[in-house]
This record gives sequence, structure tokens and C-alpha cells, in this order.
Amino acid sequence: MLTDPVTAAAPAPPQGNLWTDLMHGVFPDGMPWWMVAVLGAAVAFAAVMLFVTVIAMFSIWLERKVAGHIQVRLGPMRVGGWHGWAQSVADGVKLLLKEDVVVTGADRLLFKLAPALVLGTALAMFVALPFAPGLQIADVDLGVFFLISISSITTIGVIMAGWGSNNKWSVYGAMREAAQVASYEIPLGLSLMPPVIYYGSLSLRTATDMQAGWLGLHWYVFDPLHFWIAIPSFVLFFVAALAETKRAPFDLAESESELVAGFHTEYSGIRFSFFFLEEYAAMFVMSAVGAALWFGGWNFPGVTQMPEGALRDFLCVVVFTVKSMLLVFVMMWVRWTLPRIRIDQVMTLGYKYLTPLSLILVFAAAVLEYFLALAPSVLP
Amino acid sequence: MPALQRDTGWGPMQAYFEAARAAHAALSQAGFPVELHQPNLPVFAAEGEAKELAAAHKEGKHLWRGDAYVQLADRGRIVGLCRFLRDQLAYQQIIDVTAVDHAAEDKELWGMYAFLSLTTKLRLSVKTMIPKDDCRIDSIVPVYPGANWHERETAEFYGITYTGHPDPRHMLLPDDWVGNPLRKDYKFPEEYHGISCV
Amino acid sequence: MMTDLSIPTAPRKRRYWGNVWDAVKSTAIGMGITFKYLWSKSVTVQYPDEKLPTDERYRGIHYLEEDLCICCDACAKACPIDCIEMEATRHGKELEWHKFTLDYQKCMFCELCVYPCPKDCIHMGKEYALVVEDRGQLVMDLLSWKGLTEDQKVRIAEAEAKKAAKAAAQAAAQAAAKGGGAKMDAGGGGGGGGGGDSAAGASDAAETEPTH
Amino acid sequence: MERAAPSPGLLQPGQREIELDVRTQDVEINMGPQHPSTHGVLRVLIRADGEIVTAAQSHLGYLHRCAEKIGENVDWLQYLPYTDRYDYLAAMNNNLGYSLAVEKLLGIEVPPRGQYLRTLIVELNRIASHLIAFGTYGLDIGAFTPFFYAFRERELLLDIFEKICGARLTYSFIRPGGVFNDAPPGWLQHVEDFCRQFEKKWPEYWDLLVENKIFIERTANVGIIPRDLAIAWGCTGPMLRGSGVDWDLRRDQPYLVYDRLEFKVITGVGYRGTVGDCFDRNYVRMLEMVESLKMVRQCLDQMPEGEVSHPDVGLIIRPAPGEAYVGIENPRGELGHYVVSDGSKIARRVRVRAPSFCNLSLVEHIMPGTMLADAVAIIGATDIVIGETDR
Repeated sequence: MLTDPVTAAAPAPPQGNLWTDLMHGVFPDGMPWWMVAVLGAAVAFAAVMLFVTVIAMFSIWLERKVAGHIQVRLGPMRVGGWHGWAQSVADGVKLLLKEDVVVTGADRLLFKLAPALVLGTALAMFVALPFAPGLQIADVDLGVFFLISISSITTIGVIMAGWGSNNKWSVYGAMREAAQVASYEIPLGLSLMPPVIYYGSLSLRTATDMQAGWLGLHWYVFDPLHFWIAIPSFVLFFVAALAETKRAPFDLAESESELVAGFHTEYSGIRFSFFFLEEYAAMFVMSAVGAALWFGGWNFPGVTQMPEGALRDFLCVVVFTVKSMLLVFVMMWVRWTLPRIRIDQVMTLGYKYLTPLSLILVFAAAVLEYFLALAPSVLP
Repeated sequence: MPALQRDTGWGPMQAYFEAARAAHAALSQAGFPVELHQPNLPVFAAEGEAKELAAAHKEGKHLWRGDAYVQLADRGRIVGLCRFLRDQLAYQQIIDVTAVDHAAEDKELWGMYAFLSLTTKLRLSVKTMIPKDDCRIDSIVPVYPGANWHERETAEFYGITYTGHPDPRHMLLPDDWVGNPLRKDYKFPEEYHGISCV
Repeated sequence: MMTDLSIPTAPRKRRYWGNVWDAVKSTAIGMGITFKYLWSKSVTVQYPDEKLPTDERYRGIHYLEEDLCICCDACAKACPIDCIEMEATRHGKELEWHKFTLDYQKCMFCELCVYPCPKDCIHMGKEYALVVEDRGQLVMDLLSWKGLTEDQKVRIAEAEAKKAAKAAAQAAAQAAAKGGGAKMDAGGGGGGGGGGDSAAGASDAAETEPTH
Repeated sequence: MERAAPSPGLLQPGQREIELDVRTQDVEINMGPQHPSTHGVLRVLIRADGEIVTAAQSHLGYLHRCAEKIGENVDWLQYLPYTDRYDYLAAMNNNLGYSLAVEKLLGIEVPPRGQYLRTLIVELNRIASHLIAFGTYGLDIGAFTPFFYAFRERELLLDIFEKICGARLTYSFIRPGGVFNDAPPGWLQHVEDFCRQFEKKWPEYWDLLVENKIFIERTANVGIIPRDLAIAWGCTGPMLRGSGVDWDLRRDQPYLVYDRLEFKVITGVGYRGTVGDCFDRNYVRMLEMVESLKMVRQCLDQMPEGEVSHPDVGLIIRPAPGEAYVGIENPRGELGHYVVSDGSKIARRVRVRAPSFCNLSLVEHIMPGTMLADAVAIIGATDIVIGETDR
């Protein structure tokens, strides 16, 4: 829906629209291909940025409310009236207005580049998410692979931030993050393999389409032949995703009781808000991947059967976002329940528990798939 | 071992008196120059005690209440005494090391040591005099490592040098603090690093 | 789930699947507890809008029954940090208050000032919010008024008049005793009262607004 | 700690091979004075080889308020509010320790109701203090929520304290000669209600935090203090009992009415690890809450009627000359007050033997060899109150 190069490249007839008029004046022969690409990217970026900002602000508010209610208090109640819904807006304004401090002795280039890199990668991950049949920025063939690889770039930003801050606590945070993410890439990738084997594709779009059966309830976790692989692999994926997004109990990079605030100790104002946005964007992306691969993506009874159109797309977006937000909520719920793991235990958990267990699951999934392929008549 | 008999609201008393007597006997037998001090007022105050106290004060008699303690005459033997207490009399724990300065005119400080036995459940106080003009005493850290911080604290508050202390840094006061605040002749500083103390 | 306190003393063996099971189980139990509380009623209140009631014995900012106070300084002496200062001029039995300040920068709300009061006139109040814009404002005056009231002035005048009358009577008696014909000055008492009035007026003018 | 350059081709004993090629330098980190898990303004200078602590040194004195000097300058009774302020989480216990020391010099015994009231409120305060210890320990380990649950129940206790003495933190309630006020009507009922409520909540703490696998992994076998070390370093209270030493002043040198109460002394048993590890110290505190609750119940049952204060002790106290040391079982260990009187209304010497101070002195010796996160766990398990270490 965003940009189809073929239709966009056709010469736009002047329709009295200021923008098209202008474009027609500048490019009488229609827009050149690069212009289309740049404009498409700009529109996609704006859409993603808007979506990420809204989702992150909502998540931050939700996190505070969830934390509050779990801890038998109320959380933000003041700004905006109903349950402090505008708290994140107020916080955002405050962060934008705050002084942008660059500490003495910091590596200024790294210090300033790190938040941008971190947020940029978080935004790039949204490219492959299948929000709705007509609403996916790019249906990347290697969608899952793309997401995993992009998400680990965040680590480089975190290391830059930690190193550039001229603060020992920050360096500790950065090093922990590096070790942690490097080791959790493996279980994360492996735990994604059972669904990939099931779908026979790395594309999230294909995965979502394949779960459209049973009036939109034929999700991977509900598949009668596969649920015994799907559920454990989802748990493994979820744990690895928590580690990947630096969420408790794996928030060692910013563990506030040990490292003060870890890699972003010295950040303030808008640069700090970038890290904040990134954290919640990454949470959303990881949850969205989980929702797409295990929980049917946009499929839901009533939505899947609708005729194609803007309304259906809209409802698909709603279903997909709600499913993802539910998983985000579980992440928060876990955070406010569990203590934090020590760094060597993180490694132990990653290498000795998650990796072998996910290997077993991959093997089991492959064997199951092989035998199912041998006996196609058994398939429901 | 059963618990000590509680004979007052603040804990056992007679057992501690006994402990002091026993420790005094054992220590003198081992050749330590110790004397036993026991309070000469009853544990519980009698009616009209205040008058009695005032009268005794006028006469120059010293009536006092509280703990019995063992006083060591030669402060040079404190480490040996501690070793004896720990090894022979089973006082495994050092509870407190401190000092008392009674008046600015006094020539001596009290060096106080409080011991606790976890097996016999008894307490013992040992006192030794430390002259102010030669304010040093051996550190008992080699015997009781737990005395480490107590001695550091007492050292900076009373100006006592604990010879042989492994870590004679200031404990609670800043490193450049002048004077020993708990001495009675201590003069409050006018200012500290430009901060007025008045 | 924790039910009784009979406890295995031997350390558990580390087992691979046992660890996995323990982790999953304890996490599930913990999440169950937090989930239960997610829907429970909050125990906190929205502070500046709602305030929890303070108890009868609450030790908050003091209040003073100033008409009972005799400026005896007992509370100031009992205070461990000397944060109470009081000053009053005595006009016979009547007190002309200048100040009764309590320095809440120092006060530690120990209530030791309340016990020695012979008139039982200083109390700990229920107010606790000590929010001011300037540290100087924490030195609070407990008096709602200063100087002399009209009643007091009248009483002082009466007392002085009585005194003067008494003095006059005495003088008259003395004079009578002496048998001399010296005439007493009847305006003496009135003059004294006038002086008191003007002093009271001056302190009225300097009076600040009440602190509570 | 700059390592000596290794001679090529020669491995020192215990040296890893990699160090021949890579020369690393230990990093020195200041943990504190402002750090989230130093429980106040404690500064621990840590030298670390990566994540592994190689040396630690505590620096104290950021909260030094000259309590002992003040004691020599104010009246006996006027010093009472200052005792609240060294261990502000268990102010009742501090009041009690000082009051008992002064009573020893006064030679008086508090009437029975006063003693029971003291015991009751001191045990309640112990629960309140251990709740904080448990909550903040969860916080140190990274679990937020137990902290709030602990504060929720502590709030009920503070309400109880407020009802009887008017203050919520610095009580100044127990005074030499008794207590300031008798319990207001209905107060004992409040205490009973609390007991019932707390009984229901306590298993939740246990399930939520103590039995949590991550918590066990973080604390069990971490910061082990062997029995002998704990005794030699003068550790007291849960620190000592966590190391398996069966020692409790309430049972072994009974004061107040503890000899009339039935309770168990909890010692560390290596429930999930080794005896004397951080888990055991926390375990002792957790179970001590239950024991304190039992004692509170017994005090409520046995509470006699009558006076709460000794009638002879007025506002001006003049103890007999002499010196007295009274040690009581604070939530953190043995709180000793050594007071010296010359018979006047001002003390010659008030010495406070603070349990946290002595317990903390051992911490820097058990830290080397643990990880940075363990350093936090060890400090947390020590349950220090900086107001007390610095006084």
C-alpha cells in the first residue's frame, strides 16, 4: 500500500494537488526512479517513526501502570486526567527540553553517534514486520534472518555508548551487553528454526499466510501435530528475546543495582530518550516476530475471512498490534516478577541450557517434518 | 548449655560478676598483673539512695554501680591477655574496643575491651590505663581480627596509637581532620576547608 | 509452594532437568503472585489530593496554647538541640509576647519538650508537611499574636491602677501616720497605663501574620 | 593491581596462559558514596579484573553525626532521640539498648507491663526492619516487586507505631525507666490484626523471592562466611547465625521477658547452598520474622495490667556513678551501649557498639574472588544501615 514502484513511477496526471503540481513542474516526464525510492523511503520512515513513537510511548505508560498495579500502587495518575495517559507525552517533552550533556572526556563522536545507531536499527527492524496483507514495508524473503541480524547491530551502538561515555560503569554495561547478545544470538536463531522448518520459509509474510486456516485460528501453537514443539520453542524464543532486548531478568547492561544505569549512565535529554525508544521498539519487534511466527500474525476469526480492503488491513493491523502488545505485556510482567541473573549465569543459561534445548527442538521439528512429508495423507 | 539466668530486666548480672571473678583468678594465676573491680552499690537501687550517694561523695568515698571489670596494670601485656582470654577462657569474640576520657585534667585514658564467650555465654570487661603523654598500646588485631575497625575508630577519636595495627587509616573522620574529637580537651575547629563550623 | 518450615538441610544436587524445572516452576509461581496483585486494589493514596489521617498521638508541628503559657523556658531547656526560643516581657502577671519560635530545621519531633511543661500548653500537632520556599521560613513562630491584647491592656491597667491605688493608699497611710498634709498625685497610675498602651501599639504594628 | 610482566615462556603458578600475550590491568571502581545498592552513603572501593573483584576497601564516615560526642554533652534523657538515628530502621531497639544501659546504672527494673510492652514493640520493630532487609535485598538482586510488598506490610507496622508513640520512624518511645505512653485503647487489637494479616503475606514473600530459582542462584554459595571467620570478626545477629552459630542474646543472655517466651533461634543450615552464604543470611532474617511474630502473639497473650514506667524516673535522670555495658539483640546483631556516669545529669561517655559496623568490617574480606554482582549481593545480605556504621 505504501509504494508500489510500478504505479508510482507512472506519470502523475495533474489533479490540482499542490504536491503533484509541484512534482509535475519539476519532473514533467514523471518522477525518476531514485526519486520514487527516496520518497518511498521517506514515507516509510515517517510512518515507522510515528508508529514507533506512539507504540513506545504507550509501552512506557503501560510499563509504569503494570509495574504500579503489580506493586499494589497506581503508577502515573496525574498528567492528562484518566490514569495519567499523557505521562509519556510529558516525559517526552521534558526529555526534549533537557540540556544535552556530553560529559568531559567522552569520545564525542561515539557518544553522539551511539543513540542514533541504536534507534536506527530498531526502526530498520520494522521494515520486515507483516502488519497486514497490504501493509508491509518490504516482504523480505529472509525476513527472520534479516530481523535477527539487524537486531544485533543494536549491540554495537550500546558498546559505542558505553565506551564513549568515559565512565567505568558504562564500560561494564557495554561489555556485558556485548557478551550477552553475542551468546544469545545462537539460541534466538535456533529457537526460530522450528517454525521456519514448519513453514518452509524465512518470510514472515508466508508464515502469516500459512496460519490463516481454521477461520484464522490455525496458529502454529495450536497445530495439533506441532504444538509440542511450538510451545517449548516459543518459550525458548521468548527467553532469548528477553536477553536480546536487554529486558529483565537479563538487563545486565543497565542493571541499576550494580552498574548505576549501565551503558546510558551519562546520557540525558533527547539522547537518553533514543535509548528508551529503542528498548520499547525492540520489545515490540521481538513480540511481533513471536506473534507472527507462533500466534498467527494478523489472523483472527472474523478478520481473516473479510474481503480485502482498507478496513481489513486496518483490522489486521489492530489484531497484529494487540497480539504483539500482549507479548510486550508478558515481558513487563516477567520484569516485575523476577530478580536479575548474574553475567556468568547468563552465559550458562545461554550456552548450556537454551542452545542445547533449542537444538533438540530443531532436530525434533526436522524429524517431524520429514516423517510428515513421507506420509502426506496423515496431515489434517 | 542452658541459657543464663535472667536476674534483672537488662539481663543476667550475677553470672557476669562471677565471670569477672573467675577471669581475675585465672589471669592472676597466669601471672598477669590484674585487679578485680566490683561495684559497691547493690544491683537494684534502694530507697533514698540519692542521699547516700551525695553523702558518700562529700566524704570522698566512691560508691558505684554497674559492671565488674578486670583492670590490667601493665598495658604492654594486653595482647598476651587477649590471647589468654581467647585460648584459655574461651572468650571467642571481641565485642568492643573503646576508650574513655574522664576529664581534660586527667593524665590517663581508659582503654576498654569487652569480650564475649559464645560457649560459656559470659561477658567480660577489661580495662587498662593509657597515659595521655604516651598514648600508645599494642593492637590486638592479631588475636581478634574483629578489633580492627574498633581500634581504628578509637585511634582517631582518642589519639591512641595502636602499634602494629594493620590498617591505621582514619575510619569515620576525613583523612585531614585535626584533633581527636572525643578527648575532653578537644577544641572545636573554627572552620574546615572553608566551611564554617561555628 | 511454601507450606511448612520443616527444611531439608542437605544442599540439593544440581541436576540439569531439575534446574530447568525449578526455574520454570518458581517463575510460574512468582508470576502467579504478581498477576494476582495486578488486579488487587492499590494500597497507596494520591498524596496531595488525599491525605491519610494522622493519629491522635501524632508528633507533628507543634501548637501552643499561648494564653496558658507562662514563658517558663522548661521546654526550651528540655530540648536536646535547643531549637525553642521564647521571649516575653512581664507586666506583673500579664505577659507581653515577643516571640516563641521553633526552628524546624533542627527539630527532631522527639516530644521531649512536651513532658516538662508545667501548664501542659505545648503539644505536638497533626500537621506534618513542612514545605516552605526558604529555609528561613522553617523558623516558625508558634504565636498567633504578639504584644498585648485589649483585655490584657485593661487588666494591666487595672492591676497598675490597683497597685498605684495601693501605693497611694500606703503613701496616704504613711502621710497620715506622719500626720503631714502632703497631697498625693492621683495621676500616677493613669500615666503608667498610658505608657503600656503605647508600647503595645508599637508591637501591634510590628506584628507579622500568624504562621499557621 | 598492576601485574608484573611475565617472563616469556614461563608460566607463574596459577597464571593463565593468555596473560602472557595480553597484559591486562585491573580496573578500580568507586562503588558509592552514591550508588543504588550501598544502602546509604557507603563507599566501597573495588578493584576488579573484569567482572571479578580482586580487592575491596570500605570507606566510612559520610554519615558521621558525632552521636557519641553528643552523648557527652546532653542530658541522659535528651540523648534518647539521638539513639533513634543510628539504626533508623529499628529505632525501638536502639531506644531499648540505651534505656537498659541507663537502667542498669539507675538500678531499677521496669514494671511488668512496661517490660511486655517493650518486648512486644521491639519484636514488631524487628519484623519491620527485617521486612526492609528482605525488600531491599530483592532490590539489590534485581527484583523490584518484593520491595513494595515488604513496604506494604511495614506500613501497617508503622501505623501501629504511630498509634502508640506518634512517630513513624524515629520513635523515642522506650525511655530509661519504662516507656513514654501506655498503649491506647484498641491498640493490642491492631497488633493482633497485623499478625493475622502478616501470616498470610509471609508465604508469598517466600514463594515470590526466596524460592525463586534466580534468587537462589544469585545468593546461594555466594559470599560464604565460615563459622570461625564470623566469630573471629565479631559478627553478630543474622550474620553470625547465618554462618551456623547458634547464638541469640534473647535466648542466651535473656533480658526483658524473653525468658518467658518460647521461640526458636534460627541458624543458617545451607538450605540451598553452603552454610554461611548470602542465602542463609537472608533465610535467617525471613524465618526470624516468623519467630518474632510468635513472640508478639505470646506477649499479647501474657500482657499484664499495671504501670508501664518506673515512678522514680523523672525527666532529669541522675544515675549512680559507674559504668555499664548492655548488649541487646538488634535486628542486625548485638547493639551494645557502654555508658559511663559520674553521678551527674550528663554522661561521661556513651559508646555505641553498632552491629552493622562490626558486620561490615568483614565484608571487604569476603568480597575478593566474587563477581561484581556478588559484591552487591554480599553488601545487601549484610543488611547494613549506614546511620549505624557511621553514627
